[in-house]
Amino acid sequence: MFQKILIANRGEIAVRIMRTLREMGIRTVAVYSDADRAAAHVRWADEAFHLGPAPSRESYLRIDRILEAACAHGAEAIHPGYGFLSENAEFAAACESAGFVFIGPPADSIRKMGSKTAARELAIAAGVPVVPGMRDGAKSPAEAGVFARTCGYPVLLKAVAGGGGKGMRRVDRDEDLEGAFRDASSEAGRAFGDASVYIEKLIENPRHIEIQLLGDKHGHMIHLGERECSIQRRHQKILEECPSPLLASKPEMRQKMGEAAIRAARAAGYYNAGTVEFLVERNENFYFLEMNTRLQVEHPVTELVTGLDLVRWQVEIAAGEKLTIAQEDLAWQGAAIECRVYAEDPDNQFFPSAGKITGLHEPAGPGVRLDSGIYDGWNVPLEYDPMLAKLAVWAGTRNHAIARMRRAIEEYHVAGVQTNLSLFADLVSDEAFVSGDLHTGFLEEFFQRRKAYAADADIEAVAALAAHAARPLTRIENGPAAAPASRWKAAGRDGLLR
Amino acid sequence: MFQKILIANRGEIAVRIMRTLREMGIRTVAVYSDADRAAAHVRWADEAFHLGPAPSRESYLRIDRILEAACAHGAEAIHPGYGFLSENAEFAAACESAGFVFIGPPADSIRKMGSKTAARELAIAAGVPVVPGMRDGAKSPAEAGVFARTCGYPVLLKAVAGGGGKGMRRVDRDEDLEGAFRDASSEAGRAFGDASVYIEKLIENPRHIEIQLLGDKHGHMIHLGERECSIQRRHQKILEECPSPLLASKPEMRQKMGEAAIRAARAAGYYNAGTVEFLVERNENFYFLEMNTRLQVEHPVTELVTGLDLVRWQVEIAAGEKLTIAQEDLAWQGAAIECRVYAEDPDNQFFPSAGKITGLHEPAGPGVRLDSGIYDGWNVPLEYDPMLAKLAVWAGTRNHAIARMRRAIEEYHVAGVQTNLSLFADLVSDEAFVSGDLHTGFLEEFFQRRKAYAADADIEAVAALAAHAARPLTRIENGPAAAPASRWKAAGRDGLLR
Amino acid sequence: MSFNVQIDGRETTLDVRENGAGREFRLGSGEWRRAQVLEVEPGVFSILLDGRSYEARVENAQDGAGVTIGGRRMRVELQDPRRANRQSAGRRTDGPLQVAAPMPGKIVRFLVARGDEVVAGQGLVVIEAMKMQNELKAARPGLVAAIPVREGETVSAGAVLVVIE
Amino acid sequence: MSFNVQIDGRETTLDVRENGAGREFRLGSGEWRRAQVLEVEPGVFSILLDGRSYEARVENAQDGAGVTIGGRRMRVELQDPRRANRQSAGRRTDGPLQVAAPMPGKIVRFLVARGDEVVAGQGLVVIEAMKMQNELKAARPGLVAAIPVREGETVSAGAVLVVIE
Repeated sequence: MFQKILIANRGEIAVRIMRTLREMGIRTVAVYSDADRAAAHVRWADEAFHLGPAPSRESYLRIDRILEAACAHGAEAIHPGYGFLSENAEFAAACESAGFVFIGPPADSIRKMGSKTAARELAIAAGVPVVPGMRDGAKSPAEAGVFARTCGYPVLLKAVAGGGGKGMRRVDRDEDLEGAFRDASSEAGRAFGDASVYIEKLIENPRHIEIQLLGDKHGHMIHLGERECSIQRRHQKILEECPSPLLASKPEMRQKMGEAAIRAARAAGYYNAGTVEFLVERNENFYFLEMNTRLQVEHPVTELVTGLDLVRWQVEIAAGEKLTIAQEDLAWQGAAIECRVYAEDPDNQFFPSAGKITGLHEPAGPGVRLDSGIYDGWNVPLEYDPMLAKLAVWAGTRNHAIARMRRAIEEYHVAGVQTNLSLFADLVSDEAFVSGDLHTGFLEEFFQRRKAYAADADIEAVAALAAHAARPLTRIENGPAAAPASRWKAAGRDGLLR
Repeated sequence: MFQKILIANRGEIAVRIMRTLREMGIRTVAVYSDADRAAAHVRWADEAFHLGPAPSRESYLRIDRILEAACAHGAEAIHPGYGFLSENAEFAAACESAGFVFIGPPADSIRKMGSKTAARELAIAAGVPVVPGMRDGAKSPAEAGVFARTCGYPVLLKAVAGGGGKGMRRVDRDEDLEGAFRDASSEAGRAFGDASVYIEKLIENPRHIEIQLLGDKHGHMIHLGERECSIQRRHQKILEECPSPLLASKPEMRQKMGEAAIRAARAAGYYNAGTVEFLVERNENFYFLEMNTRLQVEHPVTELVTGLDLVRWQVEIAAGEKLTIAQEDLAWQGAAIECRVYAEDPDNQFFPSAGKITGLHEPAGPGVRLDSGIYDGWNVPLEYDPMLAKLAVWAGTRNHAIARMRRAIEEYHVAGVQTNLSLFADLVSDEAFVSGDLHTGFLEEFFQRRKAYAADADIEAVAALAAHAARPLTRIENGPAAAPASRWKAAGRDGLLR
Repeated sequence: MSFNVQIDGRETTLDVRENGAGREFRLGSGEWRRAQVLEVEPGVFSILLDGRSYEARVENAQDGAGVTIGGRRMRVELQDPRRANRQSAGRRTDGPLQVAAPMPGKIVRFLVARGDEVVAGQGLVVIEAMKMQNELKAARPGLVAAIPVREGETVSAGAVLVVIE
Repeated sequence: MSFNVQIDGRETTLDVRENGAGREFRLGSGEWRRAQVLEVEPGVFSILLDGRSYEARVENAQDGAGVTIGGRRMRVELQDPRRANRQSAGRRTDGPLQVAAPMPGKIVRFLVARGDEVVAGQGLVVIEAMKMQNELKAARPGLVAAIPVREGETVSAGAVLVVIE
């Protein structure tokens, strides 16, 4: 087993990886930018290496500096975390050719899965369903019409050269197809200089469900079940759960998706931890979306429900150990939910909110797991992802887990920066969320009906009292600059002594 | 189900109970003494009632005031926690006759199990093994000899009227019995005015293993397996685990002990949660010690391994619900360990250490559960038990759980009061502890061989640097009273900008 | 003492008075009531009101306090009515509207040009901060009078990006 | 600057000096080395030394600092040698030994009486605090010269309970 591992990442995921490495008796090397000298992952590492200035491309994205750090500290392996260089095939290859074990899949698998179109071809070849669509552009509205009638409306017209919604049209009926085709084609032509348009089945309000895989270098691969990630804002997951409310009662569907995911991964020569994402229709058809060739942000919900430590297995597998779990050994116990706590202002279009953490109260107690990268007094830097922590809970049932999450959110408080905790408080109290009928458009609908989390009639009186109590005493002109004190504080203590 | 429950307790257990009640949607009523107005359990309760002055007998032990509180707040049930009134049969009876549901066993069961001798008789009648001993005094050394030879040496002579070690003699050989009998008898006569001496088998270095029970009011009772509680200081448990390293590989012994515990509890007409404690010999014979008719401090390790929320079940059962778990539904997954974090000074004979918490960093991350009753800024009062928090971990195996506990202890820091965390750091690194060969004398032996938890050669240099950096700058005479600052702080930042 | 209070935009008054035994308060035209307020941590208040226990966390922001109670966050403005009159006179809502960067970031692109007519809610500029692109919108309709910064520029919090007249 | 240092009772010296590029230190007769020390939270220092990262938490107590690094707690005394000489003259270890209450509590019982000879490690008095009974022991042998308090009495921290000569 390795003696020392470098973690080419920062924030909560660097801390989370370190925790397992420390438990394995492996020394940890942190890397940091100028903005992160005082960061939690540097404080808690055994060793630390300064990469460069704050911007990622001058620090966390510099392959040369990271290899230099691994060399200087005598690390034997490198864990990339998620984000940054984690899905960079060149980095994985550079690690290996410099003599460091890359804790992840082979560079070639990353490459194969890194291109969306290549991954799609690979999935098709492996017999994994993909969203039905034409491989190439349609030569005419008539050819598009044949395909649309075959796969069924609604369909989506897309520019072959496209991106950013240009040349994209939703078509619900056969009679609208021709006009839409001409519009899309001419728009695509203007935008990309290529008027080719192809057609894809439109999946309406799908669920986003993904399968966690674990495979060793000796050819053994298992799936650890699914995660439901349908709660998304701007295509960004913010709440994930295991099991999916849809699959919890459908073991045969889980098995089918698990087997499909394994087929796709095997086709790419995959090993280590990875995730295959699917879109799932209401009729329970599922379609390969992409593969994430790394540890996912939301891996804790799988850990809570399976009892496995994914990071430990990543390291064991990277070290060449055998994955000693058979598919039939796996059991999914209870239910887990994770909320991604971001520094962003829910009252201001969820704008990122950097700054100094001036107060922090973290939830704890039964069934609560917090993976955090912040501390009281830490300055959340501007340069990186605004995720502060992941709050996960486990309970025997999904309903109990939801209640536990609500309780944990109530306990959680971050002062100094705004967070999206109040959004989660309202979300987990939402009836439709509790019913488990989720889809990727869920959050947008939720914002329309969102109700502030219930409170009693006196809450406004209490808020006014607190604001009043927090006012600093009026300073006496020219007097000593006393620390602000509260009148009520004394009053409260008087009350206490009565 | 109840709408509102009063928690007749304080500290971490009051907070822990509140967490479950909040998850159940039940309003919580805290009670508090003068010393606890700012305590965590008051801050986090939905409602609060002031009981009286700080001493327990004027506050937390006042049955009348607690019933008054329940009445004033319209609580329907009362949870006693552990300690204080939790094993007071009179309190249980008073709750019920005042119309409040007591969340615990019937008063009569508490009474029956409250007397050690009565509980022993009850266990014998139920066919549960007790430490072999004579029921009455031996009339002569000869009679004592007959018994001693039957049960086997070593034996213990004890004064029938005794206590505090007076009139107690260990006898290892038949030839020593007569002399020891006369000595013990005359000492007992002088000490208690009653020279009667009886004889009991001496259990050498037993394990302390207890069985958790859960039974409903409809006659269904199950055991939730065991907890190993052999790590004790002054007969006080400080570290507990589930499963017991002894029983982990002996399901038939667990079943036997579980069945014996159920028999004893049934004999007392027991329902709700309760624990039967056993002494276990090296030859795996086990003997009934006593029954704790309440929630135990160490219940989290059982929760972690079974996935059940014991407090939730206590409330369900008290509300008359059926316990819907069959014995065969239970599964014990992985391993859990709990450390009781006390405010006490390990450098000063573990003397209690009260005062203000001036800094707090709590462990978190995978597999860590913290049940705490303190916060940064809280004044740990003198009047109550010095337990600050319970740190529990879960992992797939005992070895992983031990490594995780070590990691969690490293993350945990309490400033302002001394704690026993450093003792636990050394203990979980002890080879004999890791081997799992535990007994109630373990800790005393450990203190003899205790080695400070390993650190590298530079740790002293770092400690000296930190102490140097923490020195306030020398003040300029008559200058402004500046806040203490550190020279190194600036130096560190310079270094950062280089 | 009497205060004008705005709680999440709703206006009311808070009166606070001494009483032989302690402090009393009244919200709006309600009853006089007693509460016990204790600052248990800096900015954290444990409040007992009619036997109920609340924990309120107060953060002072530019425009009043943010108060969080049980996961619910409220914006509370509290003003001595005498000062309030003076201040509100200075807080006018007509005149040019300056759209400022809410935090430091990089200007990705402008969605409008000088001289454009904009409607309320229309996107004006995209700013990137903390790896996320965020669109600033027009709070009210008007004419884009000035764009003092350029695309690609890094701006600090409060920098004026667009002026609407 | 040079300091006398005691770390868990072991004596050594700490030298600290400025160098063009930063700060250097030397422990005992070792090499001069560079370290980066940053106070990340009040009393919490992140220290980088030869590429290794340490987190040291410092609490000031009466007799030096308690420094905790990775769960290991050390007692560190740091003294300017000039002042140290003056102080150690006043810190004598012979003369009467006053056994004081380490914290407020109630005297449960005395295990010795005035005039008793005691040996080092012998129990002197049992004091109850925080629901636990604790025995105070003699640090060295001697004669019990005085017992200034009575059984059942509540004493505050620092109260002298037994004097040994």
